[in-house]
Amino acid sequence: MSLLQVENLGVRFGGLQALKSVDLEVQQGEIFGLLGPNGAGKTTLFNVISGLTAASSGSVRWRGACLDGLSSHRIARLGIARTFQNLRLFSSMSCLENVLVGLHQHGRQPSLAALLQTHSFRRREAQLHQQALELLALFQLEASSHQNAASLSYGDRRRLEMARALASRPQLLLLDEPAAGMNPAEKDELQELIRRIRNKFKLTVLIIEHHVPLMLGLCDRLAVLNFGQRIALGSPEQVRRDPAVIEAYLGVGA
Amino acid sequence: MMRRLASSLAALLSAAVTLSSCRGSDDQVLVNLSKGIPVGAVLALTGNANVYGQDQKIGIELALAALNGAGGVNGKPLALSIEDGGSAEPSANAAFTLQINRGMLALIGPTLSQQAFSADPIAQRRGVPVVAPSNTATGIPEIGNFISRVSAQSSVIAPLSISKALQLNPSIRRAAVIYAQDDAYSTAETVIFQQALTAKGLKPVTVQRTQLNDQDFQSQITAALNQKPDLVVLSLQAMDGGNLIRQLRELGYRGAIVVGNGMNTPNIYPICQKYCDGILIAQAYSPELATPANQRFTAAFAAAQSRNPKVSPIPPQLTAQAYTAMQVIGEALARLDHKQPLKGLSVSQARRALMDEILGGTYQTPLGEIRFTPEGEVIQKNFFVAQVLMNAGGESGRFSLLP
Amino acid sequence: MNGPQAPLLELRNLVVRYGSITALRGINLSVQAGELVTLLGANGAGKSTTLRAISGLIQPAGGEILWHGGLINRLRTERTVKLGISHCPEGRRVLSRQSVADNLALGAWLRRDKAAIAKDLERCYALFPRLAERRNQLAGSLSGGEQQMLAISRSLMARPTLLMLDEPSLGLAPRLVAEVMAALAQLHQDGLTMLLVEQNAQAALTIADRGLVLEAGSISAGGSAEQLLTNGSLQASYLGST
Amino acid sequence: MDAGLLEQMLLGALLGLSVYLPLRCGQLSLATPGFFAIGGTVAALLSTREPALAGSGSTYPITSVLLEMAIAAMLTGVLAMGLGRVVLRLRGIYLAIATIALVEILRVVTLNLEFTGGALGIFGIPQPFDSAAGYASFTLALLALICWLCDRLEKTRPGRAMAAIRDDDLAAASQGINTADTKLLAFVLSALVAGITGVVAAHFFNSWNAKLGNFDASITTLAFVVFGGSRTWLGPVFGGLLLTALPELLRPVGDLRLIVFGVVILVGPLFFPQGVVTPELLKTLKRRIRLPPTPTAQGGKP
Amino acid sequence: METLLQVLFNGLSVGAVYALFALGYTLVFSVLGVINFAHGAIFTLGAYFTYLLIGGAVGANGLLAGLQLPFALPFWLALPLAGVAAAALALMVERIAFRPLRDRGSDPLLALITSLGAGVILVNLIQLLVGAESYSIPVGTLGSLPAALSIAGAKVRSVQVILLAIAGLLLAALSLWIDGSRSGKALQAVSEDPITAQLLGINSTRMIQIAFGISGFLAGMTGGLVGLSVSIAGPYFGIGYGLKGLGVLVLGGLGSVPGAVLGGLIIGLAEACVPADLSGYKDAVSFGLLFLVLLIRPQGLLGRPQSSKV
Repeated sequence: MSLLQVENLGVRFGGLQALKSVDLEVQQGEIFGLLGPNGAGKTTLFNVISGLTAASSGSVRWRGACLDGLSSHRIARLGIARTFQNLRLFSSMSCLENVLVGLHQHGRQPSLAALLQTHSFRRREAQLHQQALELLALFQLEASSHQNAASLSYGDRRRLEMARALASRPQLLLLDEPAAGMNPAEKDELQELIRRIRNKFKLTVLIIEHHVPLMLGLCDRLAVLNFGQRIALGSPEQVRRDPAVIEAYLGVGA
Repeated sequence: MMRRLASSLAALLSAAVTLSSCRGSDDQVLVNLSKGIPVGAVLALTGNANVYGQDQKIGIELALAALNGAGGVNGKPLALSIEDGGSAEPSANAAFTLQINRGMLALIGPTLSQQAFSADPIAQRRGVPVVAPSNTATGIPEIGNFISRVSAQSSVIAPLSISKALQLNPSIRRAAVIYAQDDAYSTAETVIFQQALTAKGLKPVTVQRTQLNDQDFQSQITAALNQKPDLVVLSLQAMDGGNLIRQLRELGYRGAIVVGNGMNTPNIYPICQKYCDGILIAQAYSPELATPANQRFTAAFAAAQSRNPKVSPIPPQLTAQAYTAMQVIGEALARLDHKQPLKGLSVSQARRALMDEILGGTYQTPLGEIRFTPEGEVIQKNFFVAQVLMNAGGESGRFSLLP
Repeated sequence: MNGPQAPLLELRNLVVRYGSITALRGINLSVQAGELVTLLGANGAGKSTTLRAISGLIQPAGGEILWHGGLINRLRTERTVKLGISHCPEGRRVLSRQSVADNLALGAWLRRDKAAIAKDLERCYALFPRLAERRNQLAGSLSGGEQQMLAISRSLMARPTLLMLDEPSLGLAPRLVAEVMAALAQLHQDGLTMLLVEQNAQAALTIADRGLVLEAGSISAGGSAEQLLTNGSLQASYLGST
Repeated sequence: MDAGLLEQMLLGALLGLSVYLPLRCGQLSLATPGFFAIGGTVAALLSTREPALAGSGSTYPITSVLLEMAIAAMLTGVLAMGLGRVVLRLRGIYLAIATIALVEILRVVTLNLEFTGGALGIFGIPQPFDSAAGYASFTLALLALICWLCDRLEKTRPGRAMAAIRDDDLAAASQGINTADTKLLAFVLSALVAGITGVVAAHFFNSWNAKLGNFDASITTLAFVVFGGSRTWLGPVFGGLLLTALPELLRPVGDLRLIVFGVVILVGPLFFPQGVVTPELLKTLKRRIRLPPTPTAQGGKP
Repeated sequence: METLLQVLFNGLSVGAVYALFALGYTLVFSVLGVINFAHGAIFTLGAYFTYLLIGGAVGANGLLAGLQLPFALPFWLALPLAGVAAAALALMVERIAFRPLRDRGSDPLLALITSLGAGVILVNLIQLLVGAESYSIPVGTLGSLPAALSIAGAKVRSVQVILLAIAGLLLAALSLWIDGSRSGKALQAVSEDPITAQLLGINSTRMIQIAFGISGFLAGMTGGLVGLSVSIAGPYFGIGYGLKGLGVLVLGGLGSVPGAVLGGLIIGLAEACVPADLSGYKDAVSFGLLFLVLLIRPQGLLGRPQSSKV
C-alpha cells in the first residue's frame, strides 16, 4: 500500500477550477517532486493534503485511511508536516520557541503539574528544550536559538521552517519551494540536506520547486501539473522528455 | 525577571492598599473652616446626562450666591466644591468618595437615580448627609438615614395632570402611553400614569417603548396613531420627549398630550417649537408660583441669564430643585451653627448633627414650602399642572399654570 | 544637470536600513540611457530594496540617488514616476478586482495626453496579444504569465524613461519565462532603458548588456553580460549549471 | 491614593486581562463587558434575593461572595463555551463586531426582563467589606492569583500555542495545534475572569444595572490592552490601572479633564505602538536595574 | 394593524440615516481597512455647523456662550457648507490620528484607539465650547412644505422623505464616482494595494485624504439633515449612531458602498417590523440580525470573503 494516495482530486474556488481530477501515489521513503508554473495547483494540492483547503471532489488517503474532513491539526498529528511557500514562521518568537511549538503534540503534560511547576514538569520541559536545540543544530541554527525568528536571514528562515516541521517527527514532509530565493550554491547544499534528513528520520518527502535542475537531481519521481491537471508522471528522465511537459512547461529551448 | 517585576508591582499595590486603608480617620478631625463651610456637589457634567448636570450647576451656584450674599452661615461663607460625576456609576462613586475625603459636611447629588443607588451607600456608610436634587426613583431615601431628597416622586404629581386633562376634555376615551424603557425616571413615572389612567377607566389602548437616545419615533408614533387615541401620555426626558411631540404633531396627531415631570423645562421649547403648544404638564416646580422665595429665585435666574438674550429667562425644574437642595443645606447649617458652633465640632459630629437639622426643618423654597419625613422623603405642599403656551413664531413660550 | 555624459541613473554609496538591519551597505551603480542592466543575487541580497529605494518606496539612510545627474533621494514615489521611472514590482501585484483595461488605464495615471495614451495602449496589446483578448476580464482571473504581461504593460503605460522590473520570471513556467524575456529584449531593442532584477541569471544575462551581482547588501561582482556568463567562479556560485 | 479609586483600578486591570486573554491568541473579542454584566447580575440577584446567603453577621459573608463567584464562573464559562464555538470562526474586526452585537443583545434583554430590575437595576446589594480598603485587598489578591495563572499559562505549552496562533494560525494548525480548542480555551478563560470581576464589582458598586455592560465599556477595555500592551499580561494590568485612574487623577484640570484623557489615548499608541509594556521594555528594564536572571522566570532558557 | 406601506416608510426613514452614516464609515474602511471611531463626533459637528450657519446662536453654558455668526444662510446653502467644514475636520482627524500610524506601519488595531481618542476630544471640546444643551433648526426651515405626507393611508414626515432622497442621490453620486471615474478607480487601487498604487504614480496619501474628506462631508451633511429632522441633542448626538452604524457597516460588508446602503435599509426595516409590544427589543433585533448574518456570511452581505493566501 502506498503511503499517500491522491484520488481524482478536484478543488474549485468560486468559478476557478484549481485542481481537476488529479491522481498521485507517493511511496514510503521516496522523494516525490511536483513541478508546474505558478497557479498550476501545486500549493492547492499541498493545502488539501494538510487540511487547510477542502477538496470539492475526490479524496486523499493516508496509509489507506481517508483524510477528508479532518482538520489540519489532526492531519499534522497523523505524521504529515509541511513548510510554506511564503514562510510562515511565528515571527514574534525566538527560533527555539518556534521549534518548541513544532514539538507541541509531544509536550502534553498535566495542567496541574504545569501550574505548580513540579519536578517532573520541569524535567520534561528541559527535555523538550534539549530536543529543540538538537534540531536547530542539525540546521546550523543553534547559534541563533534565542534570536527572534523575524531577524534571521532569508536562508536561515527557510531552514528554521524545516526544523520546525521536523520537530513534530513526521513521516511525510511537504516542502513548498524550499529553494526559492537561494543561490545555486545554497541550492546544492539544500539538496544534500533534504537527502540527509530523509535518511536520518526515515522520511518520505513531497516537494514543490521551480528550479528544474534541482528537482531532476533530487527527486525519485516527479509529477507535472498545469492548469490544475496532472500532465506527466514518472522518473526525472521520463518527465524531461515528455512532449506534453516540453510543450506546456519547459518550452523547446530547455 | 517577569516575576521580579510582578512582585514589585504587587508590593506597590499592597502598599497602596495599606496606605489607603489608613485613611478615613480624617472624619474625627475638626471641621476645616479656613476656606468657608465645606459643602460638596457631584453632578453629571459629562456623559449622556450632562445637560441635567449643567442645569443643576446653575441652580446650586445661584443658591450659593444668595446664601453667601445674605451673610452665609452666621457670617461664615459657604465654600462649595462641585465635582463631575460623569453619567455612570464608577465616576459618580469616585467623585462622592473624593468629596467625602475632602471633609464636606453635606453632599448634593448625584444627578441620576442609578448613580444614586451606587454612590449614596458610600455616603451612608461614612455618615455624610446627602440631599438629592433630582433622583425620583422609588427607594432613594430608604438607602439610609443620611439620604434625603427634594425631588418629589412621580406618584404624587403624575395623577394630577391626568385629572386635569379629563377635566378640560371629558370626551377623552382612548389613551396611548409612550415611555423610555431604559430610563429609571421614565419607567417609574409611566407606571403611575398608567395606574392613574386605569383608575379613571381609561386603560391604555397601546403602550410604546422608546430608548433614551432614540431620535426617530416614526414607528412608535404610527403604531400609536393606528389605535386612534385622543390622549397621548408621555413619560420621557426633555430631549426625546420634545422630539417625539414634534414628530407626533407632524404626523397629524391633534388630540391632547400629557407629559411627565421630566419635560418640565424650558429646554423643550426649541425642540418641539410651535408643536409644544397646548401640552399639559405635571410639575413639581412652577416658575409661576407666586411666593417670595420663588420670585427671588426666578429674578436671580433671569439676571444670570440676561447676558444671553437667546436663552430663556425662565428656570427649569432641575435648576429650581438644585437651588432648593443648596438652600436646605445652607439653612440647616445656619440652625446647627446656632445650636452648636461648627468650630468646635469634629467632621463626623457635624455631619450627624447636620442631618438631624436638615430633616427637622421647614423651608420656604422656590418649590414652595417643603419639609422632610423622618426617612428623608420630601413633603412638598405645592404641585402644579401647567399648559405650555408658545408664542406665534414658536420660538419661545411659557408654562401657564392651570388653576 | 551635469552635461550630456551624466548617466541616466546613478547610485552613489547607497545605504538602506530597516530598523536595526542594514539591507544595503553602500551600493554604487549607474545605468546609461538605452542600456539593459541586470541585478543578480539571492533572496535577501538587497535587489528589491535597491529598486524600492530608487522608486521612493523607502527612504535611503545614506548615499545619493542621481537622475540625469540631479539628486532624487527624498522624492515620493509619485514624483519619481513623474520623472519617468517606472517600477514593475515583484509578484506582479496586478489590481485583481479591476479589469485588464482599467489596470492599464491606471498605469497612465499621471498622463493627460489622451491620444498618446491610446497609442501606447495599442502598442501594449501588440506586444502581448493575449492581453487584448482579455481586456475586459478581471485581472485576478488571469493566469500567472498573463498577469506578468499585464504588470509589464501597465508599467509601460506610464511611458517610462527607465523601466525597473523585479523578478518578472518568478514562478513562471520555463516556456513563459522565455516569452517574457523575448518581450523585454524587444523593448530594449526599441530603445527602452531597463534595470532588471532577476534570480534566473541565465535568462537575464541572455538579454542584458551588463550585469551586477549583489551579495548581502553589497555589489560583489559586475561586468558585461558575456563576461559574467563566462566567468567560471560566478558560474559556479551564482549562475548554476543548467 | 483613595482605596475606592484603587479598587476601581484593580477592577480595570482584571477587565484588561479578560480582553487580553483572547487577544493573546489573536482573537479580538469585545465580549468582556457582557460577561462582566452577567457576573454582576448574578451577584446582585443572589445577594439581594437569596436570604440563605446573607449570613448572620453585620457584613455579608465572604464565603457567599466566593459562592457567587463560583456560580458566575460556571454560568459565564458554559455560555462562553457555547458561544465561542460559534463566534470564534469569525476573524479580526468581524469577531469584534459579533461580540459587540452579543453584548448589546444581552444589555437589551437585561433591560427588558422584570427580574433584573429593568432600567433601574438592582440596588441595595449587601457589603462583604465595611471599607473600600477591604475590597481593594480582596481584589488585589484576586488579581495576583489571575496574574500568576496568566504567567504560568504564558510559560507553558498552551501559552506557546496561543502565541503561535496569534502569529500565524494556519502555521500553528500545521504544527498539530488544535487552534479551535485553544482559541475557545482563551475565550472561556476571558469570560471567567470577566464574570468573577463582575461579582466583585456588583458588591462594590452597591447596585447593578444593564448600562454597566455596554458598547462604551467594550471599547474602553480594549483601550486598556492596546495602551498597556498585548504581548505580556503586565501590559493590560498596567493599562487597566492607569486608564481607570486617569480620569480621576485629571480632576484638577476641571472641564478639560476628558479632553486631556482623549489626548492621552490618542497619543499613547502613536508613541507606544506595541503598548507601553512590551517584552523588549522588560528586557531593557532588567538590564537597567541589573537584576540577576532568575532561571525559572526565564522559562528554563540557558 | 399597520399597513405594509407604513412599515416600509418607517423603516426607510430610519434606514436612510443609518445608510448615510455607514457610507462615510465604509469609505474610510475601504481604503485603510480600519474603522474611524471619530466618525460619530464628526457627524455631530456637522449638525452644529449647520445650526450655526443658518444663524443659530450658542446657548449660555459654553465658552462660546452667545456666539452667533453675523450672517444667516439658507438651509440649502448651510448644509453643504457644514459638510465642507466637517470634511476639513475629518482631514484633521486623519492627519493626527491615522497618518502617524500609517507612516510607521503600525497595527491597524491602534487606529481604533487613536480615533476613539480623537472622538473623545471632539465630543468634550463641543461641550466645553457650546455646552450640553440641545439646539434645533427651526421647524419652518423647509418653507411651505407640509410637515408630513400621506400616501395611501401611510404617513411619513417630509423631512424623512428629503433625507431619503438625499441619501439616494449621494449614494448614486458616490457609486458613479467610484466605479466610473478615473480618480474613483485610483481610490479602488489604493484600497486594494497601496504600494502598487504608489508605483503607478497615484499619491496614496492624497487618495486617503480624499476618502476622509468625502467621508467627513457625508457625515457632516447627514448630521445637518438629522439636525433638521430632530433636535441636536448635545455633544453625544452622533455617538448613538456610531454603534448602529458599525452594525450596518458590517452587515452590509466592510468596505462595500452598496453594502452600507443595503445594510442601513435592512436594519431600518427590521426595526420597523418589531411589533409595538416588543419595541423594547428593537436593538436586540437589529444586532441579532447582524449576528446571524455574520454566522452565515462572515464577510457580510455584499462584502468580499476574507482569504489568507498560503
